[in-house]
Amino acid sequence: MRVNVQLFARLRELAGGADWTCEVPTGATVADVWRAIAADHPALAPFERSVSCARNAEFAKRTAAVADGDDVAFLPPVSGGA
Amino acid sequence: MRVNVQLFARLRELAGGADWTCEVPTGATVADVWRAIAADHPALAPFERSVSCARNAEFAKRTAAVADGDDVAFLPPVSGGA
Amino acid sequence: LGTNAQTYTVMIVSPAVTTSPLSVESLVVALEREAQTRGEGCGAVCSFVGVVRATHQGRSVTYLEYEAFAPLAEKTFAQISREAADHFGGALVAIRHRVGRLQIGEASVIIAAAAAHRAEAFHACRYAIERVKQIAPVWKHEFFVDGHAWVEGAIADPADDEARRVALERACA
Amino acid sequence: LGTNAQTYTVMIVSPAVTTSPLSVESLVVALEREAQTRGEGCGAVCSFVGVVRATHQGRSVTYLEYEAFAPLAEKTFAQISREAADHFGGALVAIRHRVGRLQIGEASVIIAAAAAHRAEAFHACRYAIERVKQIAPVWKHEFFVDGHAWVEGAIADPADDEARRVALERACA
Repeated sequence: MRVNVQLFARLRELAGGADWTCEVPTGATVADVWRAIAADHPALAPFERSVSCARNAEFAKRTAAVADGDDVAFLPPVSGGA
Repeated sequence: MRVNVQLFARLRELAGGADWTCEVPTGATVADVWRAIAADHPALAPFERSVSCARNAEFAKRTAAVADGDDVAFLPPVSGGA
Repeated sequence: LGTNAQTYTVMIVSPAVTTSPLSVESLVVALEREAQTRGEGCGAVCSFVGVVRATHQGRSVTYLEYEAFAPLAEKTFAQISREAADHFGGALVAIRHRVGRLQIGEASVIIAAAAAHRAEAFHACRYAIERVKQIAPVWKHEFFVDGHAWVEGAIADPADDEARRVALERACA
Repeated sequence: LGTNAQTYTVMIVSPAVTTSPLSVESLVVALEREAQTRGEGCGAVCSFVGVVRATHQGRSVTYLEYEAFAPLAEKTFAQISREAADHFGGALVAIRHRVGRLQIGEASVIIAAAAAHRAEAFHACRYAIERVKQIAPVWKHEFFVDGHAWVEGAIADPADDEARRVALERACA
């Protein structure tokens, strides 16, 4: 199945774009989507441990299942509010 | 000598006016001015222990000396700021 | 730090005691501008607005009147600003109090505190409102449907170190 | 208390994430009006303004850009407002964050917290800014004369109870 991937801030810059699509097998999780996008863009790999995740504009755990057509977002550490 | 006395809020209401003058002897203190104005307006007497004092628009102790023509103000407990 | 001179510059933007409606925006903007004239400027502004409530101790308030000893109130606000600067890293504090008749929902007092960092801004602002309640020569007169009453709170004594300690404790806890 | 519905009413006055300059006055007025529709209204409004500083860790900043994941940021601000209401007596909290390019001295974030009493208003406001820094999906991009850098702070996890405990501790101390 195919999911939409959104990258923000430094992740977006490292990948060279905000919006991507990934092919993942049925039953894939948010973590599987991360591995797919990081395989396409190895510069993202250092964020493996610090990335936060969202599914359809809600925060999601890495273990959350994704469905065909979902929007999955990866967020580097945040720095708003100042 | 003669000093000007200013009363505020409930003290002003109890005395029936804001601005008064008092005759006090040379060497008088703020406390002496209070006793003079309270003698003229006995309704002020209950504020004996709770009144704050100012001389020429600066906070003053009761023991502060006053001079001819000074402005002496008596302030009931305050309630600004809310 | 030259805090006194800076506080004065803020003070002259508008009178500290006024019968006109209070604007938190203009006070915050004035403080920010003032802070910019210092080295690196402020990073945080905390402000407080006291609003006239519809009830007091269960009684329904129709409106309020505030009275102030204006020249002494202005000096008292300046002293409170200096105290806040001393305690909280040179924080810049401005205080405005409205007098005259106020309706429910109107602002009676506004305070803005600018500092390099947010903790100092919050603490300086809270400290200032606690001190205003303790020592500012301002009186609240409440009008009810069936009567009126002066509110009498603290005995104002700017030299009372214990009151100052209580204000600091509330600001930082 | 129906806090969620009330927070929502405040939220629709203006977008939570915007490229337009932020106004603390309009947020405070909106909160005060909203509070009036509740029983006795609020007696205290505390607000916070985060201001772009001219230097960061000794380097001179030319300007900043903020980026946000806007739909998630709006939900996150609503969650923070609910948390603050739960902790601080139903306090009403509104949060706005600016995005895009900001100059030195401009406001990047404003928060207003209305409550019956001032302690709750101060605590709710401070709690909210701490939580914004912890979990809001917003990023700061600093531009210097000789380069630029993304600022990376907290790993955003709204379900992290330890982070929430730290925010509460800072709000109340």
